[in-house]
Amino acid sequence: MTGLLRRQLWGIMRLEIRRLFLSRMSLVVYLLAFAPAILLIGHATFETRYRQRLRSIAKTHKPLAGLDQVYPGMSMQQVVERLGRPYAQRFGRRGSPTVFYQYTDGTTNLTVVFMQGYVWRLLYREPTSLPEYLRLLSGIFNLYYLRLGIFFGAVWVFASLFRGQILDKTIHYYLLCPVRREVLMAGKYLAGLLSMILVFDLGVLFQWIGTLWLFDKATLAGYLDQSSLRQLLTCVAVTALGCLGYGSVFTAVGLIFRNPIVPAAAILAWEQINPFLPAALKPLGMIHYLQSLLPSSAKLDQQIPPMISLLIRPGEPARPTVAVIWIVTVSLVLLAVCCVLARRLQVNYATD
Amino acid sequence: MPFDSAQPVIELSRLTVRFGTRPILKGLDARLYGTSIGLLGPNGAGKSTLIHTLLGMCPVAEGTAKVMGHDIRKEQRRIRSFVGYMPEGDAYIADMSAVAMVRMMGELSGLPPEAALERAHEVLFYVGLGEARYRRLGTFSQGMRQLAKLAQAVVHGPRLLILDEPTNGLDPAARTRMIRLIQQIRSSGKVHILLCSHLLADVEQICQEVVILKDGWLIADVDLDAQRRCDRRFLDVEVWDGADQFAGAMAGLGCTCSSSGQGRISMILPEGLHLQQVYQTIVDLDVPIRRLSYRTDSLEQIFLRAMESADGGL
Amino acid sequence: MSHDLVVLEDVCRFYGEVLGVNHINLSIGPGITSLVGPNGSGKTTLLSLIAGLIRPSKGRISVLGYRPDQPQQLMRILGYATQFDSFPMGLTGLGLIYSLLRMSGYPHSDCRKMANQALEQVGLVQDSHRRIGAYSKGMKQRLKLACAIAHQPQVLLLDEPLNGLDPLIRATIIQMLRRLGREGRHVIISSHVLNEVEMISDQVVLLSGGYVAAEGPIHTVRTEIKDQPMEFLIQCDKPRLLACSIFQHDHVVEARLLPEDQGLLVKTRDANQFCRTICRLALGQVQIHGIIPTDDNVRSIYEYLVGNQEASK
Amino acid sequence: MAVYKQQYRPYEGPRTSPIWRFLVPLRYSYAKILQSRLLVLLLALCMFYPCACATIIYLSHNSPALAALRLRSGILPQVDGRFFYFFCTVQGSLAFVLTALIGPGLVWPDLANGALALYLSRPFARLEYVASKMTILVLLLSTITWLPGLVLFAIQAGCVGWDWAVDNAWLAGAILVASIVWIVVLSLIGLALSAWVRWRTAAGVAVLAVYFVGAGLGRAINNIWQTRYGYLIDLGEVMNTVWAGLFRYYRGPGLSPVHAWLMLLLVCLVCIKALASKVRGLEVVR
Repeated sequence: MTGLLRRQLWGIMRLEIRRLFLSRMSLVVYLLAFAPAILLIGHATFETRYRQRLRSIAKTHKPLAGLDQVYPGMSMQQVVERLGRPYAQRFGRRGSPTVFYQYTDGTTNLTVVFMQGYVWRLLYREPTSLPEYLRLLSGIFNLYYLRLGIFFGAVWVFASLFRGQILDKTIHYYLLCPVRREVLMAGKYLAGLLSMILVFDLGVLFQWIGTLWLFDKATLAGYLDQSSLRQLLTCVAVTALGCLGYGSVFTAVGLIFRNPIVPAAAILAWEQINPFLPAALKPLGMIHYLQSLLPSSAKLDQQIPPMISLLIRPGEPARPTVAVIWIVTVSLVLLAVCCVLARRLQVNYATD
Repeated sequence: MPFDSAQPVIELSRLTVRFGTRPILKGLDARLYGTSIGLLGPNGAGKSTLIHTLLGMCPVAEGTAKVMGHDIRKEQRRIRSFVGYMPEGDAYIADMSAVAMVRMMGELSGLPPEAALERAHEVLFYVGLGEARYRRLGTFSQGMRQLAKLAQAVVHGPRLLILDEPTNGLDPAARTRMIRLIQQIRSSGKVHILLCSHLLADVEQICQEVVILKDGWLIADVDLDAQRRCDRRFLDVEVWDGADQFAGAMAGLGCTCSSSGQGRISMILPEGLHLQQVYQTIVDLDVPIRRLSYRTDSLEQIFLRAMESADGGL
Repeated sequence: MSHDLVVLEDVCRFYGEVLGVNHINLSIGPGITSLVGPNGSGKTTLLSLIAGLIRPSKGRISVLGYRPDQPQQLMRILGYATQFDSFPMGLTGLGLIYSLLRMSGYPHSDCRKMANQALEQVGLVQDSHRRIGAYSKGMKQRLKLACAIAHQPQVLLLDEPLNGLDPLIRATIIQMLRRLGREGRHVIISSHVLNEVEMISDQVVLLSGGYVAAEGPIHTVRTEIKDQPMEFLIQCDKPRLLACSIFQHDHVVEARLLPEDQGLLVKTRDANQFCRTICRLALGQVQIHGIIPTDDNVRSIYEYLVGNQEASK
Repeated sequence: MAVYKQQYRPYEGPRTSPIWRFLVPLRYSYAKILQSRLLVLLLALCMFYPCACATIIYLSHNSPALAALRLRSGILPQVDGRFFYFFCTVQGSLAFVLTALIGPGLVWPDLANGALALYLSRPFARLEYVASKMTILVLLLSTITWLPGLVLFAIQAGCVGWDWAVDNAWLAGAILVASIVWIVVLSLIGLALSAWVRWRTAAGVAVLAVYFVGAGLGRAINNIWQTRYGYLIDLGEVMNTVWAGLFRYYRGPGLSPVHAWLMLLLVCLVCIKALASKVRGLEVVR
């Protein structure tokens, strides 16, 4: 019997995983998961080439003094005396009396903006440092990935597990198999979970790879020594937990509601206003616990505007064990509800 | 007949249509004159493609076709203005009333708005949707939608009516009604009908001439009345019970009998055996029969014969 | 509960206020059974109830002793080809059946074999590696059939199985269904095309407005309708003479000459007796070459039992 | 007494000219669209800003009224390129909302129920079909964009005098061109999404998503890469650049107008391609 059960589970999962990975619908999920990674990787390639370019320019057009030796108000002549000829110069849009001079020392790029012959602005472009990048990564994870990416991915994948097939009028193929409805439920959920975790964790990994790629081994070694690898692992784990939790929520939503978009929007709104809720209501939701699991973001606070830091920081973080237990328990309870719903599911497309 | 019988309704000359590189119609040649033409063929033989091509929805690769003397490559618009088309699948505008949709379709075919309104009411009454004509089409049942489709196909008074599977999905009462309507339209003598259907029984009731397609080739062009033969050697008998006993007795007289269940027996009478002897056997054995008739060729047999000979010929 | 019957006991099903089926009592044995009735008479509801895709509001259903709410057992012996032309996205014909069999728990090699067998039976082997999206309507129809018969079920429910099939394939499918019926399987078909129903089915169930209007073998059903005398078309060389002699018999209630020597239409209250009489008369001086019952078919039964309501609608 | 049997009759009356036939579906669509109360309300709301503008123009040339309201004349904005630029921005956004509301219901129902076969089997070409559907949006959006814009221009001309009107004739042209470009882009996007997204609400959301996701993503690209090309996928920014160019109003660094125009052209082409592949008399079988 257990052999049969295993075969059935696998049978459901292989069909579902294929459906989730290969259909046109899954493009949305890929986009949600990989958009930040693509942007970061694209940026990394751009940035490496830019730095190479700066380095090669600096060899031929080395400025005579440090780039911090010019000040607003200097005349064009003074600037040229101090730094030498710029490696590039550009004029403002037709009619406007601005001129741009570019200097570089190999790492930093300086654009001097002259207004009617006098320095008006100095635009420094310095290479971003590793900690800054990590801040960016953690911001992306917190603001985009957790709140929008995984959320919408889960809506898309899990709500469509049943509802999508009911709308497609294809659920009866599954129900006409000699499979317990509970097994069917479990198979579908596991398939959704596996593919979600795979896609989104890959997304996280790619984001990190795209970022770390910019730095040489020495910098990275220092970074890995700081055991910040834990941050990555936490992100991976939190992604998985998020998929698990939102997955069960939206499986249930897909079974209950004819149009899952409306409850999904309601849940989204609820999760978004979580930081502003009174303390008693905060624990009712996923995002509170997921954020509690993230490494403390105290380091980030100085540079982030207060509104956003409010969004990122859970008011009173729950203990990690509590958070994990809560998420898993809620998921299990919801899955049990789903099983009951699946048992009672009737195929009656005409009146749906 | 008010038609110029010298001019074919549809004339195909080396008509070839391809989807991508896949040929769907492979050089059809035919001149069809009948008032009601049936278009038959297995799935994927190119029936629908032929219809779409005649309406100018598929690009022609080679050759050409003429509908009522108008070239489909040059006078598409002209052809479409005197053709009424009833598509195969669902075709309706859910949030319009029947009369509004039929009227709009009439206007699109070039009727002035007032005339279109008159015609819309008229044809809706005619197809039997009079009571329902102010209802939204979205609330119609399948059968009513079929009728609405027919109504929009005739609203502009077409000279050629193309019907693609008109009885599909209809329940028996609606099917009978639809066939009666098409027969009526045909017998008005003002419209040619091109009917495409899988239900040979329906084609048989409506059409005089049948064209059979297979794999993009035209394999037969049959005048139904001429082809219907009645072979006096084949006899169908149905009995209440005792089929085996009866068949045994007839075999004794030299008949080849085959039973197809439920008391149905098909017999081939040998030369010289008189029908009287069959009756004699029935009376002698006291077999309770309920049917006795010569077998006439149904369209199905004509169709199957055509398919077989095409296989042999290729 | 009987173990070779599909039994429905006082089954009702409502969708909100809409009637699906009402007080259905049926027991269906092996062989081919056809469900006939107008649209909305509850054919699909009945099939879905038997398959357990929907639950009855009231009443009990047993399929060869299994309950419809135990899919893990029932679906091993039941196959259902629904009326919906939809398929899971992105699969090939073979892939679909294979996947469904895998889902049922058969091992890989069995699945391949069974799927191929099923496809062969419906004549889809050539196209089994094409995507279902590219299938024509008839091919989809056949694929549904293949899905339903792949695990060789004892009970086969088919909702409009011949819809959209061309005559050639129609013939092969009918042959296959007949074979399944002869093998002693329960084949339950819903259909709109009455002359096909007549050709293939051992018995009919006539539904109207959610109720069973008639059930049983066609000819038995016809004789049960006592208030409509049966009508025969007699083709002979001397119709007038035959008409005179036929009126001697009590059971003949009406005889009408058709124009152009097409024959004689006779209405009788006792068909059996009438046929005997005709056969005897055929031995006499009238040459009779056709005794054709004109209303001993599903169409007539349908019209007598359902048609009146249709007309009033 | 005579008996008239009801039977099929052919039509032998006159036929209408084919040129204006694409306006036929328009009539039926308007009858339907204007039944929606929400829409009528929204249309009324869209007139709020033009009315306010008209009041401002009127007041700025009517010193007694200004004095009565105790306003200084300098407080009211100048009627120039900038004024109309903002007018276009406001009305353009409203036009966008209207498109999101109406657009999805245009093509999709016909596709869903196979009605295209009915349209296209008549002497009615695909182009005419698209034209008729587009005209619905174009007319509706015109009433809230360039029509009130030109009315404002006329009011201003009336208040100031003929010379101003002659000197600033380019403004009237700019209003017209700016509005029409935006309307064409919007209606194409609306129709294309309506043809591709199978569900009405989803199509509405998709129209909004094109705008907002584009904007968000564009900003993200700009931030990460420190460039301005991210704005290219931000439809609002692209359009604002085009408008700013037309109204000769400098908005600070951003896209170059040439790029913006090219982007708009690209969007239109993509939409036309999408429409062409969906608006067909028959389903394409692979």
